[in-house]
Amino acid sequence: MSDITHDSYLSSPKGIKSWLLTVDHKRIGIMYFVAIMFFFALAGLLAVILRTELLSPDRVLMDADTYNQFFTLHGAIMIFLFIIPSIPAALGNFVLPLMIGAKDVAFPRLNLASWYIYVAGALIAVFSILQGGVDTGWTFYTPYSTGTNTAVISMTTGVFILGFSSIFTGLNFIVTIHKLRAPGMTWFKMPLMVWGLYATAVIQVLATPVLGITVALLIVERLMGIGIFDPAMGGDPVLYQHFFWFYSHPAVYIMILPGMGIISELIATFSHRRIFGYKAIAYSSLGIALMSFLVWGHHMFTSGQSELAAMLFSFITFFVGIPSGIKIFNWLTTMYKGQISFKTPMLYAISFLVLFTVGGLTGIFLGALSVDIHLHDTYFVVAHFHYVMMGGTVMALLGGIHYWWPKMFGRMYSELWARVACAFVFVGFNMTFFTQFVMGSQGMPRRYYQYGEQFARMHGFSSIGAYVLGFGFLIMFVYLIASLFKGRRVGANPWGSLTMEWETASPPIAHNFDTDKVLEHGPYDYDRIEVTPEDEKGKVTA
Amino acid sequence: MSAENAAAGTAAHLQHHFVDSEQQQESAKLGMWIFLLTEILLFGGLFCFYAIYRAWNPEMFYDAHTHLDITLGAINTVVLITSSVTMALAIRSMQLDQKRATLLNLFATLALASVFLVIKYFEYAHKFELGQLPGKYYTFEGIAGSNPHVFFSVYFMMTGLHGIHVLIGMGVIGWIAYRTSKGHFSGKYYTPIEMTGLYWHLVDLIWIFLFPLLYLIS
Amino acid sequence: MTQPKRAIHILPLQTYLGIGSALLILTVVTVWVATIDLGPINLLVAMIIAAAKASLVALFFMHLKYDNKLYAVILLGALLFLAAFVVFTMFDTMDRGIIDGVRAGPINDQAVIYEQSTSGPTLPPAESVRSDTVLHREISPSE
Amino acid sequence: MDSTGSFWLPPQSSTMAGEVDALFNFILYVSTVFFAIVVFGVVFFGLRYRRRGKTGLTTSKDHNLFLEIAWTAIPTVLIVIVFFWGFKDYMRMVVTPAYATEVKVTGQKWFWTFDYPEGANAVNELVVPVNQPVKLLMSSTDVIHSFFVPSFRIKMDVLPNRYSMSWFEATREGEYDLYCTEFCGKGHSEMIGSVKVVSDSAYAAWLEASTVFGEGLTLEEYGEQLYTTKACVTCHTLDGKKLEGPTFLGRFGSEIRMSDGSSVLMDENYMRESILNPKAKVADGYQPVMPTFQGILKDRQVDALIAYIKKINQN
Repeated sequence: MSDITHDSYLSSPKGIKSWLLTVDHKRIGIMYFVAIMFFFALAGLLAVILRTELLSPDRVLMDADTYNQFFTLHGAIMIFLFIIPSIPAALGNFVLPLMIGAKDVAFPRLNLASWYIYVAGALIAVFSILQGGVDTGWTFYTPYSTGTNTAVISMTTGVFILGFSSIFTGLNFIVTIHKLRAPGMTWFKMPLMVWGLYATAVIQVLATPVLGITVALLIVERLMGIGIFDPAMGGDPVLYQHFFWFYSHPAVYIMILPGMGIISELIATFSHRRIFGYKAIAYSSLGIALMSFLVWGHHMFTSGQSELAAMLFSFITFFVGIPSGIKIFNWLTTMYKGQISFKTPMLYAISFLVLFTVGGLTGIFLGALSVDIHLHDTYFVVAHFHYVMMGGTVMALLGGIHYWWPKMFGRMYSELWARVACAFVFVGFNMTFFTQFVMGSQGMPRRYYQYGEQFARMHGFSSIGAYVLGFGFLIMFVYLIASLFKGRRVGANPWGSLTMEWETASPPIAHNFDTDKVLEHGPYDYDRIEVTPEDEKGKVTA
Repeated sequence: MSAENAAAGTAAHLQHHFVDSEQQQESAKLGMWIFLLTEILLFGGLFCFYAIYRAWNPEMFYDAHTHLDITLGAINTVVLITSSVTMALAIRSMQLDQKRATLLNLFATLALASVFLVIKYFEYAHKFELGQLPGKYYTFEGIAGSNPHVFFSVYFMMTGLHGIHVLIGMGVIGWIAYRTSKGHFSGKYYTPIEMTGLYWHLVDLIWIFLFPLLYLIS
Repeated sequence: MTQPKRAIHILPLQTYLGIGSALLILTVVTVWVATIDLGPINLLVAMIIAAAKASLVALFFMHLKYDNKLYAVILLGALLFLAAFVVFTMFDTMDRGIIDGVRAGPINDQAVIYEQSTSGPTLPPAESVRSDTVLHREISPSE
Repeated sequence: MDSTGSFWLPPQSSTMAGEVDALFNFILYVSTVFFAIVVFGVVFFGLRYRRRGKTGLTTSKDHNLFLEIAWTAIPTVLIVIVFFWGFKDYMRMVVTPAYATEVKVTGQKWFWTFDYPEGANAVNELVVPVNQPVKLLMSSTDVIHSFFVPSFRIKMDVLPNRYSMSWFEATREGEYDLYCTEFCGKGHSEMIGSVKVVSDSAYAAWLEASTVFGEGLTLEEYGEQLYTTKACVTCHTLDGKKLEGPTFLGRFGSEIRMSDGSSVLMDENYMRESILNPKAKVADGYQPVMPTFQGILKDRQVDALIAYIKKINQN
């Protein structure tokens, strides 16, 4: 890190204190990035331990209680501490002001407050491990969560505080996108990543307060026994599920929409072509954001809710799937007549296209009422949401990390090792989770510590897949860290992209741009403007 | 810095990343309105509770609400509405650069808010004494219908959360009054007061809906 | 300092006092209306009056009338999503018994704390209220 | 894996299983087609338009009304079909035939109990006649469980203090797994029962045998039978090993320390009270998780169990 140009944001104010009290969105983005990668590694390790336990039908290395605590922690840490803040808070914080030509987000101090609230929430949530862990599953369903004597209080307090961090990030982004766009950048000249972050921020702001009130009521119920969700006291556990899923289904769109934003950028840049159907993709993002609030009941088809509600939720659930399908086809057509280069970010974008399509289509199985009766709460659901969350959001996140890595640190990682890691991740992922589709439809229930003999072979295969996947991430960790010290230096625009963040130095100066940015060209005008990636300086025109 | 800013000399309050103070004020207002949206949805969860439990046991809700003191509720509504008026006047007087009038109005709002809380305290004390409490602490007899403690769970949750927001509001108004006395605000820069006003009006808005729903059931 | 492009909206004193008195009058009206028993529409009337008071506060005190329309959209959006949440949840809670009546309500609608003594509820020992007390009373098979 | 099961789905053993599988396979084929389109598109475009040498200006075609309408309309039509098909089958799964035999199912922490109209009851094993609809009236005594029989394609949560409904009509005799699919704590993965589908005559015989309480057996032999059929075995051992509950061996007739410090002589009425109201006196070092058998065990059955435990301690 030593010889980076001296006035980049990484080195201009020196010292730990300047990092801890920074209001520079780039530094806050980097701090978020380090934290979420740590929690991703922690929860990923838990996943590998869980898969090891499931290698054989009965006890391998832990008993039922420890297993229950491990899968609860795996779920809670992955969702609340990794995947929800990952793209909006880490990459989004870094990239959003750069992409719209602003000097910083609208409320820099609120941004720093959001970071410290995240750290406080994370500490309290992780503190529950020391108290013996939580064994209720990340959904904290009552009356089990109010009856069990594990550390539900500290985990739910952590989640309550993390909700505010999510709300403040969302609020900050909405105001930034409304008010701080460079002159000339109308709503339809913004990059689609900004549309993705906007739709995500709308959901974060609308849905997270309901999670806050739900978790607060759960805490009050556990501490003072006022019986809101307790059936013995006139309450109703299904009502808790309504409150919980009213937040948690929009939350899955908080996870996927920023991922889709990244994929629009990657496909356009690496196909070196105008994005196909810009307005369709932008409106799909907003359409998903708004409709996602009306479908939460499809998590509760077998929970004893009324048949009328089940029918309604199933009907609307199908229409939420349409905008995602439109986006997939638009990305596909963007590659038509493009000049496609298969650098690592594009490899992750393509694996997103393939894996998210599988995830989305299996959602149709779970949306159909009669088939969901059979498939609900089985490994089919586990495979579905891993295909959508890991195959979708994490692939997009990895694509985004590799795409903006030169911009964030001014250095390029080794392309060979990156492709090797991508191969391991892709193969390991499919080995692990495609088998779980088959197990699920064969009737293997979810959250089982011990299982029947007939699933032993498939569980074994899935666990080996998990090791391959874990190995892929190890390689990635190594070469990314190595690139910080030994990576090749890069200029402002290594990939030859037209969005605004590539017009400032990498790593960017403290206040982003030297002059007040004005929009000269659209984000995807590859048909009008000549721009060449760095590694093609010497090549002859095709 | 844009030329226009440099020429006019940046006002003390303008943050570097805004083009001019008008953009900064509009951004602050938009941010505040979005925050109010999250508050509405936070209370919305409790309103949803109220709606569902009232639909499940309507007679009990009617019978239980007769044990609430409507006059105290009405007085509280009047107190909160007047505090909303004084808050609006405080903003208006700062727009006209009248520091003294602003301070006067702010203190009036604080006084009314504390009157509201005192009345609330009496209502709560009365209920604690009678045993009309949520959940297993409920020991009051004489309410027909099933599970009367559910009404008091809803009552205490809604008025409790609202009371907490009144307390937070009083803290913020006190902080704003302190800064006004320090002369941080003027006719050109009064955004913090306006934001506090918006928050306070929302707290009043929520009570405007709480009062008929809890006190005037029939 | 440059004057913001749009003139700051300073309302005359009378407007504030007028709106304030209108709100007080409406409060008196809503209390008075509640004393008359109009049956189901009583709730509706109370909500209309409350909505009227709320819109007065929002339009004048919170300057929605004179400000960027976006803020009004945000307020209405919040109420819209809240309404969607309540309505869809009530699609479930109100209609559980449409196919089979026995599912409409809880088995034992009297909460456990009232079962202890015939003279009415006594403060129960803490753990007997735990959710895993025996709840299902014997249903004769013919029911 | 006989004829009706497939790579994806377990064998079909109920009337509804056929329809559910038909819709499952329809969605599977449609999804495979769409998946193929995406993969083919990616591979073909990737190879055909791969970057050769320097990048230049590319096409400015960025929308095509026909294409965009097509890939919106076609999926919409397909999902509407899938919705109505799913909803039709769902209604048939939810509306119970009038003449179904009704079995009351109770889920509690970590085993199932079944109460038949004729007064027979069983634990963890639901015996039903073949080709006859069986209605399940379900409720739980503690947390939410979920009644799932993969071969019948039925699943319904079992809620505390509320009834939930499900029904099936078994089409083939045999024994099928019954799982709990809503997380309910430590023994969630052990809460496995079985549904035994038998011929009408065998069902009538079983019903007869189970409503008669151990005729022709000595009290101790009947107690031994109950020790397994009523699932005491899952928590209490006979060889001194400590499980969820205390072992039966060597404790009868001696003073036992209770969790609240008092000590009680382990005799007949302590055992009777612990069976019917287990939380009254909890042995030291154990959790008060034992559900009550009030209404599940008849008096004669309680006597039989006590007699059996005494016999275990004598020799």
